[in-house]
Amino acid sequence: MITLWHFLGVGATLFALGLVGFLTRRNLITMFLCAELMLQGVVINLLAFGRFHGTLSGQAMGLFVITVAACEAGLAMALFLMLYRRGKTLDSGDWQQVRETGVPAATDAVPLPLPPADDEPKLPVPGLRPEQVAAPFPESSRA
Amino acid sequence: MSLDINNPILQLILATMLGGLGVFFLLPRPRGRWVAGGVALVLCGMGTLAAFLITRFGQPLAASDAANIDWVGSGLFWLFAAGAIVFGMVLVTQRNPARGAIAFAFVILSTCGLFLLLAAPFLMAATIIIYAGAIIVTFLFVLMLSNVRTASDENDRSREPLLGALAGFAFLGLVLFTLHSSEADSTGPEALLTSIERVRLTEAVSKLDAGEADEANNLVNDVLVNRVDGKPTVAQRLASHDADPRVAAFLAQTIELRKSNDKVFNAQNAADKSKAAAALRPELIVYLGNGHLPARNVANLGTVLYSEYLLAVEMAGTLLLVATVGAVAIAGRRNPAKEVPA
Amino acid sequence: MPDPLSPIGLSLIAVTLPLLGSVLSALCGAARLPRLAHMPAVLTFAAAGVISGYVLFTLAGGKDPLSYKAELGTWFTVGDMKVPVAFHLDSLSLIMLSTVTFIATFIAVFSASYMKGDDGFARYFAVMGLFVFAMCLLVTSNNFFLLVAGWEGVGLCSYLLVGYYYTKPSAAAAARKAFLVTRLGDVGMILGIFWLWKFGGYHSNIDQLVDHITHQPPAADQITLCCLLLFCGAVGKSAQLPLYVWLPDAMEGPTPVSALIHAATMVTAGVYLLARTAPLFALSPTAQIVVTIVGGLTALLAAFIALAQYDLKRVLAYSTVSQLGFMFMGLGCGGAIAPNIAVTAAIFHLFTHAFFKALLFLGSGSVMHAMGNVIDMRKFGGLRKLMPVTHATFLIGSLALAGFPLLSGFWSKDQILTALHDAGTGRSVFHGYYYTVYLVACLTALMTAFYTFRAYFLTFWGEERVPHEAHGHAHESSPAMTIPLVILAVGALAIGAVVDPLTHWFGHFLERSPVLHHADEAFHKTTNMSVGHHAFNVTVAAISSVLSLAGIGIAAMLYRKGGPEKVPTVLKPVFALSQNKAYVDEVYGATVVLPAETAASGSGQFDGFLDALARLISFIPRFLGAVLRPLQNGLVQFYALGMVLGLAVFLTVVVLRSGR
Amino acid sequence: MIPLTLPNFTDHLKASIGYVLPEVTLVAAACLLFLLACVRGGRAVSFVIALLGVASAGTVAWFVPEGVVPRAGEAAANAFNPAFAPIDPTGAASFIRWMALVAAAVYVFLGWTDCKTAPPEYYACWLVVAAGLSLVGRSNDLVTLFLSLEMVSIPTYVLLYLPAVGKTGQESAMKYFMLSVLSSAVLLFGFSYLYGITGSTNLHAIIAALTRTGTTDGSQPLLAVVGGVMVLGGLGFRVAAVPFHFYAPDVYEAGPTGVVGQLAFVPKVAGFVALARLFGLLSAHTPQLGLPFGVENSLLPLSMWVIAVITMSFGNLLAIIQDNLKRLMAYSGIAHTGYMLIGVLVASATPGEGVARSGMDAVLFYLAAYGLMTVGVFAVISHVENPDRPVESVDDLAGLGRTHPWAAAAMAVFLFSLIGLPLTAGFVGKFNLFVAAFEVPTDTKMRNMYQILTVVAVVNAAISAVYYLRALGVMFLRAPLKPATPGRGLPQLAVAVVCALATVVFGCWPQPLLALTSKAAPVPTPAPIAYVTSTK
Repeated sequence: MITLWHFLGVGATLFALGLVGFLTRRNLITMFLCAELMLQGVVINLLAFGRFHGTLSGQAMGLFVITVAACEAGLAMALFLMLYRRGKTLDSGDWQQVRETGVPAATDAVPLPLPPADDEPKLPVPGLRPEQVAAPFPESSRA
Repeated sequence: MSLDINNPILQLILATMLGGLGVFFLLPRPRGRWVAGGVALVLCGMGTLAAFLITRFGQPLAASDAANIDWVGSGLFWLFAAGAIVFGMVLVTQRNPARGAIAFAFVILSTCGLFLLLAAPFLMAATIIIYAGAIIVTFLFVLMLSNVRTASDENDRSREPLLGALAGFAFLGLVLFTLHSSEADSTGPEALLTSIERVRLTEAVSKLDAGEADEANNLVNDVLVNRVDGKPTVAQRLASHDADPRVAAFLAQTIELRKSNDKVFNAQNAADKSKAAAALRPELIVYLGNGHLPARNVANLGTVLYSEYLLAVEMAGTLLLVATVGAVAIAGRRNPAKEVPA
Repeated sequence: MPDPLSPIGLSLIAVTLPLLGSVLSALCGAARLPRLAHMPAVLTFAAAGVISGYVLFTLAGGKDPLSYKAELGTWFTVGDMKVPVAFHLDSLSLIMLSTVTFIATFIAVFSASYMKGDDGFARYFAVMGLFVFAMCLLVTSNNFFLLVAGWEGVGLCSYLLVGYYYTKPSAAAAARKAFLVTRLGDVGMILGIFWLWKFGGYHSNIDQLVDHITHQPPAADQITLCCLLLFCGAVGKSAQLPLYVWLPDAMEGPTPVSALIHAATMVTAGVYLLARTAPLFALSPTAQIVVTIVGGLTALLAAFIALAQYDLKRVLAYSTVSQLGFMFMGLGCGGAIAPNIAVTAAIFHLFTHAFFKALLFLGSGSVMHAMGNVIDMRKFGGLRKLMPVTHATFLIGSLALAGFPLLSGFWSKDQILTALHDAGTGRSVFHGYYYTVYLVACLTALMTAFYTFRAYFLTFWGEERVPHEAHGHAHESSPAMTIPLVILAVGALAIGAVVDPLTHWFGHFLERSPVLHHADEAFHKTTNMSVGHHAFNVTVAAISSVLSLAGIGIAAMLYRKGGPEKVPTVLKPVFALSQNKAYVDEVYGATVVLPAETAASGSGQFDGFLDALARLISFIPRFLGAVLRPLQNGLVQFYALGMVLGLAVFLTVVVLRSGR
Repeated sequence: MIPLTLPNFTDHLKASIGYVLPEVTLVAAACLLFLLACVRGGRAVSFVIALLGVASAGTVAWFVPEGVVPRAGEAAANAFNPAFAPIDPTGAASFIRWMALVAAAVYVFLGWTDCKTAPPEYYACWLVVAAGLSLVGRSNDLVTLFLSLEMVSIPTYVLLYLPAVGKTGQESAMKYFMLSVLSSAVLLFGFSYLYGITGSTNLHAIIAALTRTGTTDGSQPLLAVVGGVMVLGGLGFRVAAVPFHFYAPDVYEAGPTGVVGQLAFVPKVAGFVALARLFGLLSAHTPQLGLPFGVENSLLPLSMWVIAVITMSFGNLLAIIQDNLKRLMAYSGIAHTGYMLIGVLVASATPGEGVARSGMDAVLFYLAAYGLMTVGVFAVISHVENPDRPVESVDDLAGLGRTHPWAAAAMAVFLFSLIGLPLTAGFVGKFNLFVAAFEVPTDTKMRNMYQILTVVAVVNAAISAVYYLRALGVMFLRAPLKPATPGRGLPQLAVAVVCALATVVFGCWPQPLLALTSKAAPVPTPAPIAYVTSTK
């Protein structure tokens, strides 16, 4: 009725995917979500083993893992918010001020592609008189 | 090693390499991102992984014989597993973090499906509730903070895509290899009841429900006392399963119960027999553990949590308190840039 | 707890007194009475000296084995090993104790005057007290813990005292160099002690350990390894090749410090250690011959380097290195003749050397004091009229160091030479090596006489010249400085003759130590040779006298006139002399002076090479560190990658190795 | 387990609550402080409440007996056998508890300047950390162990952030948080396999099962080995072992001094103790069972050997080239982790066969000694530094001997102890470790690798003198760079002086501490005891 190994395979795959994401993605929030993905892999493992042994310890432990993940998520939100307030960025690579002296800061060699040409109509900046458009009515006619 | 496509080791290596390469191509970067190829590679990798799992471990929800294959269960497993992995891939490789967060929500839904298959409905619900809350909050943050339409460093670049993919998929390969060889040399974990025994006991329950109490009892005896296809009986395994005395004590109790129930059944006394038949049902439920899932799951989990893991519950409560107050203390600070002029 | 009036009780009091002095001196400094800071130190050193002298004299007679032990309770227990606070008083430690306290007393008196008015007066005496305490602890302890505590303690005090003039960058650098180079040797010693414990049944008391090992000796190569590791420590502390590089630099400290620590006491700790573990060394003739050869090479090399120095203190420093080499040569003879003779010779030389080397250093300190801290011999000369007492005492010290017949240094050096000669002509498998070392020792003796008197003549003879830094106080030092000089000079003059060759008291006294007895037994068991007795060898004595006189004579010929103009080229006086006896002198110049000069400069080069090597060795860790540095590049994801890759590597190895 | 008859809930409670009363007290004090935070508690009030909390926890720990714990085997059929309770008060549990309580008191003082921004929250978090540390020492269940480890790290995230208002401070908090989350996940993955292979979350049951489930050649099943390596990796982060050490230098450098002083010590203790408990090196019950990851049946000790060698060498090599004092202390801490791993390795040698030391006792002693010296160093830094005179590079210590004689004297003691000079606690600790490694017989599978390890360690200890000595020289042998400012915060000075005294006292008279550690980690008895009578 149950084959443990399939679930373990899925759990390991999720864990490894999370690992890859954590190592490569630079957005702090994405990194954190990837860490949560790893925890999901762990929970699948726990439940599969629990089901296999017919005991509830696995489920209980999974529940605690989720609890701790929630704690970490809460703190992560607060922390990232403050980091964003300070640095106006969520790039983990922007936080490399503390490092060995004499080691150059890591920079990105390849420039980012230019933003695609914007076809959407631009609204005039509020509070300023649009220049091209001639005023249909004289000043005095406004209330 | 011959290049036999059915060789699980080959499949394993192939799956890992294809997946790793696919993710490598898919990872966002300013130049050289090859989406179509990456997707194709990843899909191939997933297919090979599935092939590996089937070659090595058979159908996920196989029954004792081929006729009894639980197609629905199998299908659901493949569905949810593929969903979890695909959306996990999307989370990892998606440039837009908002979409990534949505993908993560789908990962959660898929894993919750797997949780259901694993007879953990409470965890399924809890996960959805907790993560849905967390995800929505995250989602809001993402929308609020990174509403950038232009390309940005954090979303359109990857840190060391090659090495990262290599490390992660090397890890995956090793774990899969471990699973592969663990199953082979049968040093894997030893379950109280094998899957076949579970099937037989479930049959016994249905027989009992159909009023065939004697047959049910014989079936239980077959499984628990006499023999199951040459493998040691539960009673024999019990003697070796002495790692955890709680398990041992519990099993000893059930064996006692079995003996007394069986005695009553053999007494040919109608009144006693009905009593014994009434007792057989809870006994079976005991054997099957979570045989009555999901109905009893929550109750049993509650029992476990509030007996064995009571202290852990308290500790988790403390952690939640600290995290909450700490998050408020961290985020409640007024504009840190103002505090230090630097 | 021993009876305070028993010999060991008194000795322990003598050991603790300097600590008391140190604390009181520090308190004097803290209480803003720094001028009085020397009083506690001098008084406690003197008291300790008197007490240990008293113990020495009460025990001097008699023939019984001399060994008192005391345990002041258990210090701690680690596993099977119980470590008591154990002390051991035998003839060896008693002689060391007396020498240390006696010399320290006079050096403290001298320093009180020498260091007067210095900012760190109280600090100086506090550290000095601590040093004397550590040294006494080192020589009286009966377990390796206390011994190592004392050993590191003296190293620490040496660090603090060499770096005393910390405003001078060279002094701070020298202090660090001294500490680190000696610690390099200590690494070997600590490992050696560990190995000894392993073989010695984890006894922490040295005597029990030695007993255990001598009765159940491990394989020969293992005991050789142990001995050589112990010798590493001695090489570091006693400034032997190749770790001697710290000692000449350590002359950056105040001169009395050089006299006390880097001539008379601390640097002999290595000799003491080898003497204390003589029974172990007796089990391994191989280790012994290594000791002798290292000693011989060091003695020769240091003597060569000393030939070409112009810094008076550096000449003395290299001569110290050379004389320590002599002591190790003597110790190493224990592999071929009875260890008892070898150890006696070495310790006897240590004893007399303490007197005349302290005397020479203090004399040079007196000169330095008068010359306004100038120590370059080219800048002054002809001081014999100006500083008569210093001159006279320095002369006595030089004669003793040169091995002038019948002075202290002569007797002790003769014992070592005799031991080497006997070993070289004996039945030992290594006798060829020993004989070679004997020849080296003779050459070194000649050179010692030469460079000592070169320094002497350059300083005190020729026309009177005083550097302008002297600021007119170029005169004889105060009595507080000269009286210690006189007393030490008396010692340098006569103590050698008094204690051994005439009375044989020293040898007999030392023989009563159970250590030597055990060593003789072990020697007999290992080499199957009979245990001989020391005999005065007239031939050896005559040769050494001739060499000493020849060295003095050559130095007199070359440098009698002193003076700067003759010094830069050694050949000039040769040229001047050759005017009437041209042929002879040219031959002389070509055969003696030139090779000597070349060898001296060659040795100088080698010295520089060793220094560079030391710098290279110290550079390697920094280089490796700099190579590893980019790993910490501040990127959190790079860190995570490092962690995961590391984990993956471990996982790969473990999984693939475990999964068949 | 699905019990046949519902157990009496209070039985479970009774089985464990008595063993955690002091921790409950600490958490209660923390809750009080959290409440205080609502009404804007001041620094002094929070300080006093925190101190009172620690004191009452100490009182409870001192006066409330832990109860008599039946030895394994006495109560086999008893479902509440303490060996199978989530809390195991035997072994090193009370030693760790007292260590945690003393550390709690010390850090309350040490945090005096760091807690300014939010004193009640700061102290409350700190008390929870202390409770977590204490619980790590007595957790006997994967779940409890995991949660107590998190009780150490989650409040630490808050602590790191609270006082740090600068950009670099935020950066260090972020780095620690992210890497800690990663290492938690790795640890949990290992836990899930350990649970899976044995079917129980109970540590005792896990170790018992693992020591029995070996295949024919005596090696562990691969799943368990993978679990073990993952656990090693996850805990390697806490103890800052290479290659899991990366966070340490950056976090130490930019984090608030008082918190860093805590970070240098508490996670190390937690990590080592958790490792020892998981690998069956440190429980009164487990030594009789054998070792799941011992020398004879797995490659884990070999991995640890490699990690130990790399860790100590890496730490020392990078410390030599450091100018930043706190960074230097981070690398020094890494090197010391390498030394301590020696003890863990010794413990993983087959117990009883000529091993005179359990090895873990040496680790515990070293942890205590290391705690004294490293906390002391950070106390001195915290005392001396102020906004006008930050202590960043080693050169900032110049002239400390004259401007702050007491702090400098204490610092000198710590540096001597870190070098390992005799008559300091550091010497006894190193000695203890090295001798323990030397005593291991050479006929195990590792042959004489323990001895080689000792040689490497001794050479490393000699190298380490270079950088400690430099700091020492700068303090006493150089003129001050900046005019002297009075030391800030007397509490830190008090901590420094007390730690210095303790360093010297335990160096000269280590016997009491040695007795405690050898009681906490006794030499394993070789004879296995049948602890479960099979049910007839």
